[in-house]
Formats: sequence, C-alpha cells, structure tokens
Amino acid sequence: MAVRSSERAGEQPVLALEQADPYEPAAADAAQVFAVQLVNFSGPFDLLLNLISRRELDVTEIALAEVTDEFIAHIRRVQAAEGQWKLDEASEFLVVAATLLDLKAARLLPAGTGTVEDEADIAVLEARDLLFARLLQYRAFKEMARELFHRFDDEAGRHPRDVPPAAEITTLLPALHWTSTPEEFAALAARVLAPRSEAPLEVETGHLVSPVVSVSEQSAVLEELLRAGGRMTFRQLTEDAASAAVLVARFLALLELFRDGAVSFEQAAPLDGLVVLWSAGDD
Amino acid sequence: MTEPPVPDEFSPDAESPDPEPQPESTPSQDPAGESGAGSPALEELPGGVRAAVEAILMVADQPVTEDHLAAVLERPKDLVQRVLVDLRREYDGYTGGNSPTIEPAAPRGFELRNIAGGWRIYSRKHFSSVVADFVLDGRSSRLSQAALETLAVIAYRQPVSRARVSAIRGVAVDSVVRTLVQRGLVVEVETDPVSGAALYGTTALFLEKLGVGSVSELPRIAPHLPGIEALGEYDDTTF
Amino acid sequence: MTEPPVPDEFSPDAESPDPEPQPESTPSQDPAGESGAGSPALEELPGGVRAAVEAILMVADQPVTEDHLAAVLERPKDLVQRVLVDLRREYDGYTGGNSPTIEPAAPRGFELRNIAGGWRIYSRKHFSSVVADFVLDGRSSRLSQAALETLAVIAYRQPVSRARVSAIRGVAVDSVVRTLVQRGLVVEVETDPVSGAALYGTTALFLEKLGVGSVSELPRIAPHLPGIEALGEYDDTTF
Repeated sequence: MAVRSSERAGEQPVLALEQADPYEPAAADAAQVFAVQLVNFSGPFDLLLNLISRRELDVTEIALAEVTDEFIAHIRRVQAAEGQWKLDEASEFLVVAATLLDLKAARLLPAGTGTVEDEADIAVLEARDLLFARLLQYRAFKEMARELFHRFDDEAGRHPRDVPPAAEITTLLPALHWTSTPEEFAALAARVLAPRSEAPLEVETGHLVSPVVSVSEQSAVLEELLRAGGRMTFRQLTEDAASAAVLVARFLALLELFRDGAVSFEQAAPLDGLVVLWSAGDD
Repeated sequence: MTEPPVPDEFSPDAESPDPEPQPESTPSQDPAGESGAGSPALEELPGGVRAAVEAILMVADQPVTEDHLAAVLERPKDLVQRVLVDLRREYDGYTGGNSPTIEPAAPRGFELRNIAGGWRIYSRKHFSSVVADFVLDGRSSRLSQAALETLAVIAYRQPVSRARVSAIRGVAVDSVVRTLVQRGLVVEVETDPVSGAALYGTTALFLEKLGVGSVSELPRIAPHLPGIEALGEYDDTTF
Repeated sequence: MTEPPVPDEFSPDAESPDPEPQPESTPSQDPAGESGAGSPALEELPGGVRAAVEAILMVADQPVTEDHLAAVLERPKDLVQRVLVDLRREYDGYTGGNSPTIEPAAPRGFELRNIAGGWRIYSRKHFSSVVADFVLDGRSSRLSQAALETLAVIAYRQPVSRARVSAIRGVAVDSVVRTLVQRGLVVEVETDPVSGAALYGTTALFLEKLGVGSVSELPRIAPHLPGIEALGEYDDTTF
C-alpha cells in the first residue's frame, strides 16, 4: 500500500494541496506572513479533511480508512523533507495516524460476530469516536473561519471615518504633565523592549516521560557558558545536552540571543563549525 | 417602527417643506434647566441636536455609544437614539417619510452604521475602489487561514485558553494567538481560576471588522456542527 | 457664481422635486468611452459622482486636491470642482438654489473646507464646544502607562511602524499612537517604501519634555538589548 500512495504523491505535489485553499487566494502569502505552519497543513485535521474532500467523500469511517495511506505517506514526506519533527506538532499527527491505522486494520479483519470481543476492540471504537468527534468539530470551525473570511472581506469595502479633529480642538487638551527623567524613561524602555518570556502554553504532558525543556532556562545556561568561555563552538555549547529536546532548546535560545544582539556568530566556511561569541557587555 | 415622526428641533432640514412648523419644543425628558446654563442650548444652534451629533461623529475614531453621546450632549438617550436612526435613514436616501409625493433622495456617499455597540460613519461600500486610494495605511493585510480558524474558535468558545484552541485545531496556536492579540482582534479577558491559564476573547475591533453589533450576532455555528450539544464540551473533558 | 445649475447626474438628491428632469446626459468634457470599461460607471451607482466625492472626503484624513479627486474618479477637474462647491453649499444649508419658495435646510453638523489647496470635512465650527467635550472626555494631563510604554518603543526604535510597535508590545497600539500624535510627542516621519506603512518618530516637544538635546542623547539602555544603531529586524519577520 505504501507504493501506491507514494506514486499518488508523485503525481500530486504537496504544494498543490495548499494552493487549493478555496476561500483565500492570498493564503500562500499570508501563511508565510503570520504563522509557522506545519508544512502546508495547519494540523492533522486540516490534512485529513483535505484528503477526504479531494476524494469527494464525506467524513465516514470508510473515508477515514481510505485516506489512511495518503495521510501516512504525507507525514513521511514531511519528515523526509524536514529531517526532524517538531515534537509538539508531530505528536498530534502520530496520534491521528495511529488511530487511522487501527480503523483500517479493523476493517480489513473478518467482520466477526458483530459483538465487541475484547478490550482492544473497545479501545479502537473509543479512539474512532474521539477522532470523529474532533474531526467534525474542527470541520465546523473551519466552516466558520470561511464564513468569517467572507464577512471580513465584505466589510473591507467600507472604510470607517478615522479623521482627527481640527487642530483648534486638540490644542484644548490639558497641558501634558511629564515627570519622568531620561534615566527613568530609559529604564522603562529597557523593560518594554526586553524579550518577553512567554507564559508557557499549558500542554498535556502526562504521556511524556521526559521533562519539559524551556528555552529561557537553556538561554541562561548558554549565557553562563559564554560569559565564562568568551567564544565557543556550537558543539561545545551542546555537548552536555541530555536529550534532543535540550539540543533544540539550546539552538532556539541561541537564535533568540542573536536576535537580541547578545551573541554573534562566526563561520569560516559554509558547513564549517559555528563559533559563538558573547557580544553583549556585562551588566 | 411605530415611533412618532421625529420632532422638529433635530430634523430641521427635512426635505419637504414643513406645512405646519412645530413650536420650539424642548426634548420631552430633558428638564429645561438641566443643560449648561452658560453656553447657548444646542437647540438654538443651526441644525440643533441633530447637527451636534453629526459634528461628534466626524471626529470619532471608533464606534460611539448612545450613552456616550447622550452624556456629552446632555440630552436623553432616547432622543439621541432617534436622531441616529433618523440620520442613518437620511444618509441611506430616505427622506422624512411623510411626503410620499416627493422623489426619494439618492443615498449619500457615506453611511452611518450601528456596529460593535456604537455608531460610526463609513464610506459606502460600492465606492470602495475609489476610496481605497485615500485610506491605504497598511492595516488591510489579510489573515492567514490558520489565523482565521483560530479566531473562529476563540469567537465561538470565548473565554477560552490557548490549550483548548490548540486541542480543537490539532496544532500549537501560540504564535497565531500572539498575532491576533497584536492586531487587536482578541485579548486576554481573564485567567482560568484553576490552571492559571490566560483565557482569550474577541474585541470590539473584531466586531467592527466583521460589521456586527455584538458577539451574539455572530452567524450561528450549530448548522455546521451536528450534535454540537453532545460534542461541544468534548474538549473540556479531555483537556 | 454664475455657474449653471449642476447637471443632474451628480446631484440626483437635489432637495427640490425637479420640475423638468434633464435628459440622461454625459458630462460635457468626458468622452463616453474614457472611463474604465470593466466596473460600472460612477454615474450608474446610487448617488453618482457626487456621492463618490463624498465617500472619499469622509475617509480622507487630510485635505484632498481637486486634481487628485479628478484623477481617481477619472472625471474632468471642473466637474469635480463644481461638485465640491455644490456639496459645500449643501452642507452649509443651501438647497438647490433655484426654488426660493422652499424653506432653506439647516446646515449639517459638518462642513467642507477648502484649505491649503485641498478639501476636507471638519466638524462645524459652532459645535466646537461639544466636539471638544467629546474629544477631551477622559483625557488627563498625564500619559497612561500604555502610552508611555509605546512612546518608549518609538523613541528607541524610530522610525518604526505601528505594526512593529504592536509586535514588540504584544498588543494593538493604534489608539495609543493616535493619542501620542495628538499630544505632539510623536509624528509620522516617513513611509515604509515596501509596505507603505507610516513610520513614526519622536518630536522636538518630546525631547523638550524629557530635557535632552537630541535623540542620540537618550540614555543607552541595557547592554542585552540592541541599541538604536542595531535596530533588530526580528519583529519584522513575524509579519
């Protein structure tokens, strides 16, 4: 079955699916503008619905079983293209893929007596119902997004009057009472311009064994290493990373530090080792 | 509307010659002495309360509520409300309404709309192509599909945490939510008492961009979601 | 003015019933085929050229020249000019002018002023006091925390667009920036050549309030942060 679906994949370049967005011609541009989307599809449900609609099927158990191969082929392609998954995004895809496989397997097996035989059957049924529920729910919101889009679009033809009053009115404003010294103002600016530490998204982590890795913690680790070492290679900075997640977090932290102008990079030649320098002073 | 015809003092420019001018009347609910004693009463200025409302609408940079207008003008809210409804009709090309013999006026190039809880002047839609040249200010960029879907979930599930939105869409939504907040379409409205997570809701700007009066006027989602009653709270129980 | 009465196609909402309707005429100087073939001619839209001019004037936040209007509308300048003069008269309360028997309409709450070579709609002058009450409502003599923070971002990142300030502060800043502009602390200094967005910078008044001689004399902020010279482009990448 893998062969068949990858042939299909060859005929249907991944990009073509994305371009097919029915209600937003500018989607391709806008997507780059706004969000880091998982390659081409905003999530497993989006992909699944798209695959189903391409086959002009309604959302049924049969439809799900039919598109299973394509779904899995797609996530394989993405994996091959990206090299590695982002953990949080991959997990949803994997959960959906596993459920689809279960459904497909159940359909391939002899029909049996029609009664639920063991706990494994019950688990498949529950997973199926859950997947249906989530898929239908997602589809409903997708429909509403389309509706919102049309309303926004419709509304965009009207322009609100947004015109300041004549100057003689604004001169009536009470005189501005200013109390900040330049130093206080600078301190305020420093606080506002400091990189925000995002409140972490509360993710269901019960099923995960490894502890959550935070980029800001790893940023602190890097800062300590670099302040001591001055210049270090990326390899040196990550040699004590205990897991892939820590490695990724260090990498992201480096990007943030670079963005903030706290570090700079040196690379003698393409693909050569990356040397990181601490360029912010001591505070 | 079974309202009586609007009293003369705020529709002095009715298109039809007024056969029997009404006496200079003060608005019914407004005790004569209440408005500021020093400056001349609005009713004595050319155009009266009606023109005063127009004057304020000219400088409003967001929908103005009837309460706000009533407070600034020191006139009863129901009077203000009738003036607004009357102006809207007039801009749309309806005349006083009592003289069917007179040819209806053409609509003006602008309209007065009651959205997001207030009233605001807009250019009329069918002139968008000529108007667009004058309002280009970079705010017209479109939302991505991901942003629209996230916005839809927040609009229909508010107040809602990012985790729940994420569960419904099947992907992380942090950066998309951040974008929506930056664009003023959603806002942190409260904090979940249990988890401490920020809960998001839509803003007045969202309603305004959508052209609706309130969240309750959003198109119904139920037809798209069979058995929503049963499924609706699904994400509550698992997340 | 010895102008003939304005032709019918751009004053279809003349207040007086027209005793002898003029034939469907095209404007004298406008060759019939000249205007864009694809979209419907302005004359066919409700309100016609006159309403199109109104639509533009209502949303234009600075005076619009007759040349600019004529170019956008693809109509001869003298037609545009007559529409403008006619609208101004109408807003001031004069009706068509050919029927002295009809009681003059009251002026509108707004007026069309011809200043600095262009035309702009303002609130009518004799309502200044209510307009001022409305605009000043809730304004205090101190800047809000949100305004101060926004000012700080603009001061240290100028020239900067509202979108970038939004990205840095994480919230929509449109109305706060407007307040700062009205306060004379920031001003549009240029236009982003790529996006067309207005870029803001601080004013001499700001420096004066802070007591420094120039922007370069602002105290440097923490070494962790890029200085003005480093102008991180990171927040551009999120838009």
